[in-house]
Parts: sequence; structure tokens; C-alpha cells
Amino acid sequence: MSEPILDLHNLRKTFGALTATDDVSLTLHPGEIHALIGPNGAGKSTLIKLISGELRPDSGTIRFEGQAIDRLGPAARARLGLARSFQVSAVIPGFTVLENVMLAVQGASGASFRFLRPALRDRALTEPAQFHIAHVGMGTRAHMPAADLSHGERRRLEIAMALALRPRAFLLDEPMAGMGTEGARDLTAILSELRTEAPILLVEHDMDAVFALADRISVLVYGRIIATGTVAEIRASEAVRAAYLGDAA
Amino acid sequence: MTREAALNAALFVALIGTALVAQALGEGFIITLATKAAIFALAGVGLNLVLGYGGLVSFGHAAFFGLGGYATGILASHAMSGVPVATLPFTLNGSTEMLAIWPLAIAASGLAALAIGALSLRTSGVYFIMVTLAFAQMIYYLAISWPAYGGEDGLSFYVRNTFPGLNTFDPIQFFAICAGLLAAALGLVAVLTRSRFGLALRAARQNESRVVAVGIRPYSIRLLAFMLSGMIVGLAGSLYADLNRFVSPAMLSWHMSGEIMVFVILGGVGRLFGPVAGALAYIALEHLLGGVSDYWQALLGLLLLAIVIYAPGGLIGLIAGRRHV
Amino acid sequence: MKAILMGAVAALAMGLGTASAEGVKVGMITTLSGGGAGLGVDTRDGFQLALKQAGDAAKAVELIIEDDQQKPDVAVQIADKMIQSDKVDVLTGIVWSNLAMAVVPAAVAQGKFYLSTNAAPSALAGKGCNPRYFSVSYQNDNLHEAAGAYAASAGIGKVFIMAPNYPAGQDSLTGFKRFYDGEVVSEVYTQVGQTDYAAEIAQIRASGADAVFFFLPGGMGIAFLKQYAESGVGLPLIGPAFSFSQDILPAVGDAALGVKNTANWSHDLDNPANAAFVEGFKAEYGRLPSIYASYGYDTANLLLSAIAKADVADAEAFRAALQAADFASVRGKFRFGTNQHPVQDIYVREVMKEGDALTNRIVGTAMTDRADAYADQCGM
Amino acid sequence: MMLLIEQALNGLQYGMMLFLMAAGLTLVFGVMGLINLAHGALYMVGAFACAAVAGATGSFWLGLAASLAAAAAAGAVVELLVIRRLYARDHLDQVLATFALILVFSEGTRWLFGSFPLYLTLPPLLSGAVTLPGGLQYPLFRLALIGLGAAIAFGLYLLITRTRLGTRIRAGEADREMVAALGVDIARLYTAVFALGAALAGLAGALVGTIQSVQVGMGEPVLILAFVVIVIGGIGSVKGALVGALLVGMTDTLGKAFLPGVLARLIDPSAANTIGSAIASVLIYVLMAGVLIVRPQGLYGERGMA
Repeated sequence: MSEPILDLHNLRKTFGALTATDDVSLTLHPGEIHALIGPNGAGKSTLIKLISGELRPDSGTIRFEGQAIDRLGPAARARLGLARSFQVSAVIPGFTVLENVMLAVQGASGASFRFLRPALRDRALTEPAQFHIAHVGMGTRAHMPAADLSHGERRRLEIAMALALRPRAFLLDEPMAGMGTEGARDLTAILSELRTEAPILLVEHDMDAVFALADRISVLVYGRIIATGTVAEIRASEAVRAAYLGDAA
Repeated sequence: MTREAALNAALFVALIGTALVAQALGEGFIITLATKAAIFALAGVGLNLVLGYGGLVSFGHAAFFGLGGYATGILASHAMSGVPVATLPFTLNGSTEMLAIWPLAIAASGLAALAIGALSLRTSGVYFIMVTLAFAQMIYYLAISWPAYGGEDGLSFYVRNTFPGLNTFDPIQFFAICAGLLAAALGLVAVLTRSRFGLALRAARQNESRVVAVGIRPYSIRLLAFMLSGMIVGLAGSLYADLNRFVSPAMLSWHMSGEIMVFVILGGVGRLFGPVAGALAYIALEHLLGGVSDYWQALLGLLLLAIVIYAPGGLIGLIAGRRHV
Repeated sequence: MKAILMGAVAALAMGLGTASAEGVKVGMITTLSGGGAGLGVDTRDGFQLALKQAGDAAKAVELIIEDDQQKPDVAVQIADKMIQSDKVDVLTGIVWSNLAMAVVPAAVAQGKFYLSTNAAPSALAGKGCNPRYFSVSYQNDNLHEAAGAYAASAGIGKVFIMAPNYPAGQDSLTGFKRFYDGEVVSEVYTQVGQTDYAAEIAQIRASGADAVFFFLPGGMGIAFLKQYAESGVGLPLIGPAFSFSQDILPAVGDAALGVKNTANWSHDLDNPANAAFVEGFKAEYGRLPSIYASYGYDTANLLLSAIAKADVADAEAFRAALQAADFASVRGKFRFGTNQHPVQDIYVREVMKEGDALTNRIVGTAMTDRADAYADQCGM
Repeated sequence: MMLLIEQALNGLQYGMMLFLMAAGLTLVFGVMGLINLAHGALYMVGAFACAAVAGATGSFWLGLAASLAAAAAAGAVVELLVIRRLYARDHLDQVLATFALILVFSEGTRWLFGSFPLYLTLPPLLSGAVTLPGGLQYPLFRLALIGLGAAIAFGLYLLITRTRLGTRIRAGEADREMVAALGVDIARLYTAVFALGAALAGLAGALVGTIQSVQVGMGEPVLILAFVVIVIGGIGSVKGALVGALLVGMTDTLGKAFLPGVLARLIDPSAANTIGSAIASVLIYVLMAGVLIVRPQGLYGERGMA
């Protein structure tokens, strides 16, 4: 196997008496979709926050493309190409689609301290932004405020923003949440395209999507990874059944 | 031209027109009122940068208003006494030249804003409000109890500072200076908020974690905005000092912070001309209601309540409709 | 009918007697709201009482009154308005030194007369004196100097002195020390507007002083006195009249009984002008006048005396008329020194009970014909 | 030594009064997420109610009861008419609306009572000084204030940990939607908490007004100090409010009492006096800045709130 893009090693995070992340090790390799599943409260969100840098682990290390990133803040990690999308839809509601994606382009460029030229006339921002918007099929919506988009459109906007960050890896936190069947099908198609850009660590409840997309699946229960394997291996795992269905193991 | 743009133009024309008509009628005091409105609007424009566009509720901008004023008063009083303000690390002589005073007033308030901002921006939400308020109070108490520049009594400098080619003691000419600076500040804020910097600042107001996720640190963006805001408000303070030929700790008090905030909110938060509308309305209300009742501030309070509850977009929002910022 | 005719004749005579056919516009800027409103209200009432008692002689005066809210910037703006818009000839009424410093220099520079009813900072008595500026009340240091002189003459060996940390407070302690020859065991500056004096009272208790001199105007003094009375310290108190003037004595209550304070006026001063003033004030407003009311009253009478002699448009003549101080002061004798501040006697008063009401009674004279420490520096 | 003890008692008494103010402020923020600038106005209402009733009846105790009742009633009315429209708004609207309330309350009070300060007389039971063990004389009323403050702090502790209202308050701090989902009448809970905070502020106003003076605007300096207290203690934490209040009370009192003296040993005494008292007056803000550098969420604050 190739060198992992993202390598979590023995991460641990506690909140008082609660151990939210318990000795988690996990890798993400080029070209793959690695899904992270687990019942509610298993610590998926905490783990994503540890990776994105919003939380700091009590112990353990995170390497990204071979480099330890434990000391970097979330903004710095994003600039390295660790792109995140959110559990709760996260766009700038008052901005148009174009402005949202421009913001991402600007973030990736690392040049926010420019004061004179109007951003909307800055071709270094607008051209890549238009490109990514077209890429997710939102070309006709470019000047619509994000707040007025449908749920599915907003998801696509997020993908466009993630693409604009020129990511080396995606962290996708329940991208299907709240979508209808059709929306979920559309997005599944988009995600399988996205993997050609960069590998994806996918946290998702929609099992159909997970089983359709994932190369590997890790199951998180009470902060621990109880199983990692291919779709078939996970389907067959007794431990996973026990955790999800409450069968006596 | 959109409805809001037309309204903005009308507001500026109203401000200038009031002063010109007053000049024609020989009503010197109305010009003074218009000058005061222009200065308050300038302070509001400065605050609006962080409050409206940055979403940072600073309750301590009186600190920068007062520092700009004190810088002016101190320089002018030293110029009169002939004693240098400082001899270390370099000799700083007093001055009565506005063109020499403004950069120093702006620098003083900008430095203070940098220091206060650097600490306050570590917090957010309601902490930020209270911390900015507390820092302003700290400067207020220092000004009161530091005897060198008049303490509680304030500092008088009797003669308005000078501007090349103009007679600043003529109300209309001083008004022209203030209105000119207001226009310049409006232009500056318009350019800033549309730039890359402005894009990031406005985005951070609406969704901070999203901005972080695209790799931009809101802290640096906000700190710079806070500093620029403090500098504009400091310039307004300098002009206000010249308007009254007098500075006192009252310029630093939390009521002043509240009033600057009222100019912004009365007019419309995050609207370029909101502070102009707010300051004009405030001065007009003060002048008109003040004549009706000694308790005019109670009426002002009720009016503000009505605006907050029923018209959160402020006066401009009422007329020009809602808008996405 | 006859009365009206008489009045008209008198008015006509007045009109002929003075060159001032146009009348004199007077702008009064004083504090009518906020914690210091009591002082401004008495100043205004005293001034208006004098105009009322003057009858037709006062018809030449058009009085405009505005509230400065005890805020210097508001005072400056009112002054601008009165000068630019109302075109007044004379300004008066400011209670507080910081407001006076903000208004007076600019007003006299624009050719207006200013008659001070109370505040008289040292900056306007010495180098900053001005031909158009008159203080009718005193120079700020006067009552404190008198307190120092009294403490020295009463043989008080060690004294604890205290004032707010602002220029008038610093002037106060300097003024006290100017005439006090004993030992100052401790000199304490409190915060302006401070309302809790527990820490200072603890220091007084520990200081070993024989007496306490304090200058805490307005609400500060009331709070201090009430807390001091509860503390069980019990050292004698000395202060200028401000903390014992009639407007606040009821608030202080019995805590003030027996306190010695210095003043250039008291309601029991025995002269006809004072009797007319005190009786008139009680009849008009239903309360005893305070020292501020007496200053307002004297200022109005001084102004009327000058109007009767000269036209305000003739600045030199009007100034000379003011300098003559040809009016019956409630203080008895009254004249101006070279810097146009009063030369006057300053008394020691004691707080006592008159029936149920607390008031002051004169028990001695602290200084006679006192001018002020800054007159020499004035170049007039 | 005696001086130090007396000053420490003074700091303690000051801190207790600040706690009464800060407790309401921090509760209202913790439970409703509301920043209330008008809290100082309720302090003033309590003081005026006490002065008016004590003046009319001659009984200080009736006045004290009136201060509690009037402030609680004013709090409830304000909550019903204005404040409850603000819970869903951002802090900016809350700041402006409650700033407007200050103007209305101040001018309204001025209209009712005039511009002159009012004064209260101590009840004979509590006036005068007592001699403490060790021979220190100390005003009885201030001693009573310390005791009362401690009792109220303990009472609040019991209220929050032992009663149903307390359970709801804690639940409301943890998760607002959850409390509503559990069927608690959230509107009534909010009104009750606001009135409770108002009553505490009103009581503090009456007590402090008794030793100082009762006047329009008296609540504003105290309000800002209460802000400093809860920023230091951690917004939303009653325990933090107590610790913060005592810290601020002690720092302020001891700083003012001893800093000029300490400074006088280092520099010219007359300059030390003025400079010392200037520095002493900003000491609590320095304390606050120090706490914020180390813990931006305050001593007992939740990390997420900062």
C-alpha cells in the first residue's frame, strides 16, 4: 500500500469522565474513500474536530502527508489542503454562490490582506471560482444568495468550496444528512467523482451511500474503533452487529 | 441606481445642504450642529467597520474617540505653552496644525486599538462586549485621575487648530473639513469592505468556523479591522476636540461608546451610510426633542426600543428595505 | 392704574437713565439635571429672585437659561449656541470649574462678558485673567485657605486632609496648607464621584490626627459624612461650606451637627440686603437659600447695577461699571480686587439645629479682606 | 495590622455588594443568554423604592421589603414587555435595547423623584459602631452587609442545587431547547429568573443607597464593575460571580488603601499620592486583563462560551 495521506496514531481525548476518543489509529490512503460509521454519540464528531484542529488531543499524533500537524491551528491545516465540510450546512448565508467559492479560493491563495481592488473584479478569485461552480453544475446559480439555495444545492456549493481549496484530502461530515433519496443519489455520483481529486474520509449515516462508495470502513463505538475493513468484512463482522443491533457478542 | 444608493446620495446632500442653507440664513449654530453630525457620523462609520461588517460588538470605542481628542488637546496645549510633549526617544513638539495633529491622533488611537483588540479578540460574544467596555473604562479612569492634563476638569485649548488655506474659526469652513473627511472615510470603508480583506471580514461575521475551514484566520482579519476602526474613530475624536476646543474624560465615558453605537444602529448596521443617517437623526432629535421636554432622553430611549424591536434594519432598512450584507 | 402709570414712568426714567435701550441679553448655563442639579437650581433661583425684586429695573434683562447636564462638552455647545444664535451679551451661571474652563476663555475671546456665580479656577485668576471675566463668588482656593487659617488659629496640631483627585481637589489641599502651620499627617486623594469612603475612614482612624479637613463637593460629601458618623471615629471635622450648604444639610442629617465650615456668606449675616434676600427666597420658593443661591442673587444685582450705569455695547464703560460693584451685597461689604475677584471676609460657621431644621450659624471670622493668591500674576 | 484588618473587612463588604449585583447578571446570561445593561437601572429602582417607602412610613425595614418587591416587579414587567422579544436576537440588539431601557428608567426616575439625591437613615438597630475582638471598631451596618451577602450566597447555592426552580435553571443553562422540550414552561421560568436577578440588584441598591446616597445614574458605575466581576468569574457561573466579586472588592479596596503608600517609598511622595491613586483606580481592569490572558473564559466559565 502507498504512504497514507492522513495518519492518526493513538489519539485520545477526554471530557471530564467521558472518553470521547479512545486510542484511535486510522489511515487514509490516496484514491480511497474511507468511511467512518458508528451509532450516535460514538465520538465521530469529536474525531473529525481533532483532525481539523478545532480540538487538541490529550495524547497521540496526527500526520498529514508525512508531516506532523499537531501544532497547527484549523486555518493552517485547511491551507495545507485538509478540506472540511460540515455536519450542519456551512456556507456563508448572506453571500452569493460566487462569493462563497471566491472566499475558498482566497483562503487557498493565502492572500487575504489586500485592500483596494474589489474582490468581485479580482480575476484571480473569480475565474477559479466560476470554474468550480460549473464543475458542480451550479453555473446558473452563481449570483443567487446561498441562503436561498435548496438543501441539495447548498451541499453542492460546499463541494465546490472544498474543491476550491485544492484539497489533498477531504473530511466530509455527513454530507447526505437531510437529503432526499434523489439528492443523495446525485451527491453519491459527485462524491465518486471527488475521489479522483483527493481521498475522502467520510462520516455518514446513510448506509446505502457508505456501502456504495467506501473502499474501507471503520466502526467507532464509545470512542474506540472496533473494526476496520472492506464493505464485505464489515457486513460480516460480529462485533459490528453487536454494537449496532445490541446482540450478545 | 438602487434605492439605497439614491437614499445615500440624498443623505449626504441633506447634510451639506443644511449647512449651506444655514450659512445663507446666517444661522451659525445650525452649521455647528451639522458639523457635529458630520463628526459623529465619521465616528459611526469607523465603528460600523467592526460592528456592521465584522459583527464585533465593541462597547469601548469611546476610548479611541477620546484618545484622538486628547492627542489633539495635548498637542495644541503644548504648542501654546512651547514645552515639547516628549523629549525621549525623540523630541515631539506641540502643534496647532491639523495636518500634523491628525496623523498623531490617528496613530495614538490606532495603537490603543491594536493593544485592546489583541486582547479582546481572544474572546467573543458577550465577553467581547464587556471586555471592550472594561478597557475603555480603564482609560477613562486613567484620564480622570492623571492630573497632568486636567484630569476630571478636562483640557481647554481656546483656539481651534489651523488648516492651510482655510479659516477654521469660520463655522462653514470647519464644516467643510469635517464633511470632506467624512466623505473620504465613507469611500475608504466602501473600498475596504469590497476587497478581499472585506470579503473575509464579512464572511467571519456570518460563519466564523467556515472561514477557518477555508484556511483564513479570522483573528488577524478582525484585529486589523479593529485597528482601522479605532483610527477612524480617533480622527473623529480629533475633530470633535477641535469643534469644542476642549477635551474631557466625558469623551471617553461609556455613554459616549453607547452613543456612537446608537448612531450606527439607528441608521442601519452594516450599511455604508447607516451612521450618516443615524447621526443626522440623533442630532435632529436631540435638538427638537430637547426643546419639547427636559426628559427628552426618555423619548429617545423609547424610540430606540421601537427601532430595535420593530425595525432592526434601522432607518435605512425602513426606507430601502432589507438587504443581504 | 396708578401703579401701572408709576411703573411706566419708572421704566421710562430707566430707559433715559441708561444708554441701553436695547436691553441686555444674558445667557445662563447651569446644571439643572443630574447629581449636581441642586447647585444649579439654587443659582438660577437666586438670580431670578434678584431680577424679580428689582421689578422694572430688570426689564432690560432678557434671561435665557440652559441646562449643561454637568457635562463640559454640552456646556461648550450651549455657549456656542448662545453666542452664535441667541447673540447674548453676558454669560453666567456655571457651577463647576471644569465647565468654566471649557467655556469662559472662548467666550471672553469672542467679546462676551462672563460673571461667575461659583466656579473660579486659579487659571482664570492669575495669568489667565481677563478684563471681561468677573468672579462674584470667590477664588476657588479662598474657603480652603480660610479653613487652614481657622485650623491654625484653633490650635489643631495634627490634621488629616482629603480631597478628590482632580484639579480643584488639588487646589483645595494646596489652599488649606497655604495658611495651616501644624503637621499634615496624611494627605489623601479620593476618586471623583466616589461614594464609599470606608477605606479612607480606616486610614483616618489609623492616622493619629487631631482633626480632619476634607473637600468633597455634592453627593461625595454627604456619603462621607454619613459613613463617618457610623464609623465611631469621632475626630472633629473641618471643611469648606460646600459640604454643609443648605441644599444638602437635610440629607446629611445629624451627622453634620457641630462641624466647623468656612464660608463667605451665611443666612444669619446681619445686613438689610441679606435679610431681604433670605426672606424673599423663603417666601418665593418655600425653603432656606443655600450659598449658591446667594451667589446667584449677588451676581444678578451686580449686573443690574452695571446696566443702570452703562451700555453693554460700550465694553470699557460696562467693565468699569461692573468693577465699581455698586450694589448691596448679601455679604455686607463687597469689592473687586485687581484681577476682578472679590476681596472679602470669610467666616467660620458651625452646623446647628434651628428648631427641627439643620442650618449654619456664624461663630467667627477666619480671614478679613482676603483677596487671593493669584492676583499678583494677573497682568491687569 | 489593625488597619489591614479593617481594610480587608471593607473589601469583603464591597465584594458582597458587588456579588448581589453580579449574581443576577450572570444568572440572566447563563439561563437566557441575554446581556442586560439595564441591570443597573433595577439597582436604582430598588434604592428609590426603599428611600420612598422608608421616607413615607419611617420604617427602614418596610423600605427594604419595598426595594425587593419594586425591583422584582420592574424586572418582571420589563421582561414581559421588552426583554423576551430579545432572547432570539443577537447581542447587538440586546445591548441597544437595554441601553435604551437605561435612558427610559433614568429619565423616568428623574421625572418622578426629581434631580436631587435622596438619603436614607440607618435603622437604630444597625447604626453605630461595634468593637470587634482585638479592639477594632467597625460600623455595625457594614458588618451586617457582609453577613447578609454571605447568607444570600448560601441561599442561592441551596436554591440552585436543592429546589425544582434550581434544577430548571441548571437545565436551562445546559440546553435551552431541551428544557422547553421537557415541558417546562420556559416563558415563566425566564420571567422568574429575571425577576429574581432584579430583586437581588434592587436589594443591593437599597443597602448601598443606605450608606451612600440614592440618585439617578447610581447604577451605572456598579453595573460596569459587575461586568468586570462576571468576566473574571466566568459568565453564567454564580460561583464565579462570588469569587470574582470578592477578588474585585479586595483588589480595589486594598489597592486604593495601600498602593500610594507603597509607591511613596519608591518615588517622590506627593507625586506618589496622585499617581498611586490613578493606578489604584485601574487595578481591577488590570486584574481582569490578566485573567483573560490566562483564561479567556473566566475563572469558572465554560470553555465554549468564550
